[in-house]
Amino acid sequence: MSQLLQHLINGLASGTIYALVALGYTMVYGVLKLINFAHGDVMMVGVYMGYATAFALGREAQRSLWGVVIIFAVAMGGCALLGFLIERFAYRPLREKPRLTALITAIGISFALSYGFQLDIGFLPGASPRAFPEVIVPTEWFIIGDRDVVVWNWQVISFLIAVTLMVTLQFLVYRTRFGKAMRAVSWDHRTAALMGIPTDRIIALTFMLSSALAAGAGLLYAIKDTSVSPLMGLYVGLKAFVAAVIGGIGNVPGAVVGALLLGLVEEFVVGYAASTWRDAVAFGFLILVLLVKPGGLFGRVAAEKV
Amino acid sequence: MSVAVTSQDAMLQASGVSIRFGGLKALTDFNLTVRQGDLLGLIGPNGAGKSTAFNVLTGVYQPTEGEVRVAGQKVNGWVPHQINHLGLARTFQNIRLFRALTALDNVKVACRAQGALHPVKLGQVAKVGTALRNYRDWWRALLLTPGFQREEHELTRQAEHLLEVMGLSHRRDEEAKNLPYGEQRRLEIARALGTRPKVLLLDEPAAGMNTREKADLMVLIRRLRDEFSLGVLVIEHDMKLVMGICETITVLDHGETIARGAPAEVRSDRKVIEAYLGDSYLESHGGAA
Amino acid sequence: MATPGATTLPDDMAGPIPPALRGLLPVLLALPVLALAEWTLGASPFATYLLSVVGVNIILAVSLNIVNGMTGQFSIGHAGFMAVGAYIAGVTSLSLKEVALSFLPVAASDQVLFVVALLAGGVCAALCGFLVGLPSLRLRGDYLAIVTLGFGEIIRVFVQNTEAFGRALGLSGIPQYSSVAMVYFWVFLVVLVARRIAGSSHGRSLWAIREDEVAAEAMGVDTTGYKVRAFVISSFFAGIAGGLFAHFVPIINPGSFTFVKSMEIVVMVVLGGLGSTTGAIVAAIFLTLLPEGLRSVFGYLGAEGSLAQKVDQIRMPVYGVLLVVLMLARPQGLFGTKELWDVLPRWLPRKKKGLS
Amino acid sequence: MRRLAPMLLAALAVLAVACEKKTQPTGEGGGQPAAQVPAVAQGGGTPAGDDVIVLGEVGALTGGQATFGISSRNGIALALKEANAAGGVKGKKLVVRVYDDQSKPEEAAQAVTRLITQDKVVLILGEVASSSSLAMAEKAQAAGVPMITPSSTNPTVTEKGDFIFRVCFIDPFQGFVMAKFARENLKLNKVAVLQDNKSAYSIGLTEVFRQKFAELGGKITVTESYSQGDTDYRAQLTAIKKTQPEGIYVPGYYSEVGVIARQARELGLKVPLMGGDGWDSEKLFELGGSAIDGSYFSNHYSPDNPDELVKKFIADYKADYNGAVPDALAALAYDAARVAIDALKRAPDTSGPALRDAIAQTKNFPGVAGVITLDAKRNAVKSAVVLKVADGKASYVTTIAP
Repeated sequence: MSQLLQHLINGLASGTIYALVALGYTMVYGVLKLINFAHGDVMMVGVYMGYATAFALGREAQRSLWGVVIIFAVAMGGCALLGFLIERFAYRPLREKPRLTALITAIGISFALSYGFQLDIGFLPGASPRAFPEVIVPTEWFIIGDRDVVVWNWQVISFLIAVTLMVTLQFLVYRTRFGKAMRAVSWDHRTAALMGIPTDRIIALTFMLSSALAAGAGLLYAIKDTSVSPLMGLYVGLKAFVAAVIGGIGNVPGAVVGALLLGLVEEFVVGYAASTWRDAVAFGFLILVLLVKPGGLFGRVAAEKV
Repeated sequence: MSVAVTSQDAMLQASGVSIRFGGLKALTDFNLTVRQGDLLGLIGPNGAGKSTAFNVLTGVYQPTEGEVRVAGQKVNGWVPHQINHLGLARTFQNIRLFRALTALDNVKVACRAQGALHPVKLGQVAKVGTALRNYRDWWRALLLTPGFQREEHELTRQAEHLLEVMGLSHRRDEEAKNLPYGEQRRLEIARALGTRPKVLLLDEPAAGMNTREKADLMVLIRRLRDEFSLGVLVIEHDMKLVMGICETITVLDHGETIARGAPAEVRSDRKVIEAYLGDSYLESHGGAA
Repeated sequence: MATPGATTLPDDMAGPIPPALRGLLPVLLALPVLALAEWTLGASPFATYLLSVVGVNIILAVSLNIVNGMTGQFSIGHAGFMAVGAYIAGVTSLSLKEVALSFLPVAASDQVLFVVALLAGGVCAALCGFLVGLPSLRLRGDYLAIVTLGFGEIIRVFVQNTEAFGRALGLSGIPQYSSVAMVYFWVFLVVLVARRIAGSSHGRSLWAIREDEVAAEAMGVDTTGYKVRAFVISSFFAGIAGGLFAHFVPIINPGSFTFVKSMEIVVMVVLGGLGSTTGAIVAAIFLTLLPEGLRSVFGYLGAEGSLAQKVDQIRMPVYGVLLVVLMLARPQGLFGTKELWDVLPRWLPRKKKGLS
Repeated sequence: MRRLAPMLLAALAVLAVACEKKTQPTGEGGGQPAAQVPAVAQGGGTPAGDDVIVLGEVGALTGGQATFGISSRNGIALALKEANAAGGVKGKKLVVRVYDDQSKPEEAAQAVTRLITQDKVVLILGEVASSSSLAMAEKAQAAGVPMITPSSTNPTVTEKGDFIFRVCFIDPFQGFVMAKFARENLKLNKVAVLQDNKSAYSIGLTEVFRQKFAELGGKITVTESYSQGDTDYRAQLTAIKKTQPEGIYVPGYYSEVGVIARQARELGLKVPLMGGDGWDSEKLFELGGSAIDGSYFSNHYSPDNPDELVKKFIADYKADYNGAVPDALAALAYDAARVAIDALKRAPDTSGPALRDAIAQTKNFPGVAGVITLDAKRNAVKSAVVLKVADGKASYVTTIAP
């Protein structure tokens, strides 16, 4: 029983982080119908930004509340800028071109970032994983039985931060002018432009938002698993992407549900079945979902107007 | 291209067809019969369900109730290409040509699907057999057998003939997307004819044409009906065109059939006038009725 | 840089070659050329290896182009089919290692067994292609893409957990039967198949699906059937490519068939121009030689010194940046949907304009 | 459209020519290429230039195993630098040509072929991953160029032929060492295993450990797996915790083990972890923090070793690489390069067979990672030491002989 509870906590913890990354995929897909393959790598860059900031702050400062806020702000801000640059120079010139073209530039950027960060030249960190500083001093908050189940403060804090970010996003997308514009662009960006919506700006903002979100997610991920490496973007990105598709890509609540489901499925496969088959089961689950619901759990297959 | 059916047989028959999207009833108790040599019109204000009717007849949508028969065969649950093989071809309201293909290839695609030596076995059984035979057909193409080359030659000839009929011979090697609007419309009809239909469904063929072109089109449609022994069903907004060529007109409004009959009867039908005048028709078309 | 000559399909029956011969003529012409190539290259292991890699990549790109370019579907799991082919062919060859056909000389017998192994790999990959193609009954666009990706990853995990496939270490000791001639024979075949499909009514149906699925269906094209068949043919050749790969790379390992490999193939297809067979070939050659070329360039810049040690690391990021630059410079790919001869300068004899 | 495509083609042609040029041995100015008949031990011919001897190295400088490849590269570079400072070999400077294999065996095979035929290297060093080494060994053996792998532990690597050597011990030995230590020194009865399913090294150690530990009367409670590159092992650890083991064998690499240790402690698993030489790195302490304290691993050498050689190596390495402490992979690569240099000195010439024979005669060679004697199977015979981790460093516990 306690084991089950522990698995549940673990699964939810990874699920919430997948969710934050998945949201980025889903938002960009929503407005551009582009699978932003570089998203995971943007996340990785964000984590390294946070890592560098934490070191610049020093051991004491990084553990204070303000330290954490500064780390998140720098990483999220930096990534927003990176997202903006990527969109401006790698995607925007190709907007009216076939969709696959932008996908290839996305892959190019993904390669450049993930391989670039493996270099040990100049400021680049090198291939080896680094320990991410404990910016939240670990404390056990709840203990059940003889340490059968342990919940740590940072788990709760991460969860709260993740939920806060998601709720904010939900509010942004469904309750603000920006969100309305974003959804209009998502529906049909040419028509939206005709209606006077500054499409370019909305798309750029969406990119910045999703990149910032990725940085936040990446930091929580690094805090959770205490390490950062140049390839983390690839691994986490792929899983998050799968989560977004399970939920129905382009659908905000779908991404969250898909991510939580994926986190739990992975956790329970490892915990109760064979850990060697985890990835196969994750993808098998995805295919199963798509076969039953071709548009993902919450997505709708838009009936094509004939 | 003679068709071995008497003009008495219904080539296309819809009986009691209804379709619902969620709670919305897009089409209610729709009945229609098209025979060889018929030239029928389907009209109605915007959103009346005309295109929906077309989509149900051609298998894009499945009817919620009622049945559709093509050449006597019940086709509920069939997919569009199977229905097409029974002899039902269509054009689209918003032209859907294969844009990057040449005019000739557009028509050849359609010719081929019918000219296949092993037409797809209709019905849901015997799938494996057809699958295997279809692969055999690929081998002929890969090995470039003489038979295959002959067949290819024959397809080209057919397609060229159709282009000629539609007056598009000079556009043979032009990419479809580069054709002027009116010619794209005609190419779509040529393509539909390539499938050797017994019934041709035209979805607003005159949309976007000027008066002169429309007049030509009227002549053309009649000629095609006679030359290819077709039954033709036309959806049209332009009352003049419909009244000019169609023998029987069906009027839809809100998915329901509100009138049916000869042009003159329909024109004076109260319900029809109400539907058109009471709707946005006048506003959007400046009283073209 | 011999781009294997694509066969042309004259539009009418008239021509110097009798119709009955046209089917096999290119094959008959190709064989002596390949034999000659093999004879010249036999002495250079590096050229042999590099050309084999290039050849395998051409097969992969051209075959993926049938699905992604011609049919307009979006498969990003091609490495999975390649893995199936590689492992099945590898295991077949390993188990037949001691077998020899008594009525043939040993070398010839080995080559026969090699072809058997290749076909086994190809057929298994084709079966997988059929299974993956089936969901296309229901899925479209990006959703189909993700299913193919998932399939590729599942194959990888499966191999990693199977003792017979050597698990993480990989399968080694596969007899190295492959040769440049064999690789390019298959390159030739896949190009021939791709071109002949493109020039046939099947090809037109695939193009039609790509252009407008709804209209194609309405014009009597069995879209589902064609999509599945495109998948089957494409994955068959991916399997063959994998089989060839397994017979000149000393060890095959799950790490060689990740989704990064799939992406590399997609990149070749898109860079070449979706739907252009010659484009896929040129892009495959270019992208395979690019890293090796960068190696040469960096080598000339200074093979000694401390930076030189790091020089090889820079290749991959540079590759990524180049991809972006190339796509920005030519978004429609090298040739768009056209073929090499459509974009060559005018003084070269031009093919009759038409769908290619 | 008509302009750019030909231009790209031209660029392509230039690139091709660039590759082509290299097919001619630089030393002979484009003359008749030396016959490179495979399988005949003609050797690599004269190396480029008169005053240098070119060695080849293939390593994972990018991709999943880049961190190991880069360590190895650094170790080799250091050895060469020292040798050159001491006057080189036979009056010639040593140069190493390093190629990246992106952590893929097919790239390793390609790179090694290039080294042999284009760069005419006399000897090859590499790789870490056994799959890549196997691919290279096949090519090196066929070309008759000796190859020394610093750290590929799979037994099959050196079985590829008489030109293939290694300076580390093999998987079965390390698995045996830890099983013996766990059972006899730590007196553990129930041990769980957490292996890296993506690494042949980890799988190899796991198999032997499980077998030996059971033979010695212990019980393996459960074997769980992760994949290199994972960062969340809580699911596996939770499942392991359920079986209440007295120790966990984690034969992986430090890049993952450090994090595994943290998460094990976080979940309340306080039992000692055990591992192999893949643990040996400064990074282990950085990644694992205090969580890794109280764990044991088998290794080639102990850093407390008062040996001057080891001290000097560590100091030099730190000086060259921004204060980084060398890991086992760097140490082994350093040793491999020094064994190679030693053989180059002893061999009458730099032909393949001469070098092969010289390497095969390596005996009691003082490496930083233990004294190296190559046996008839071209494997290093070395004792293993078991180290205990405490307070951010590993200290000597015991030595276990083969």
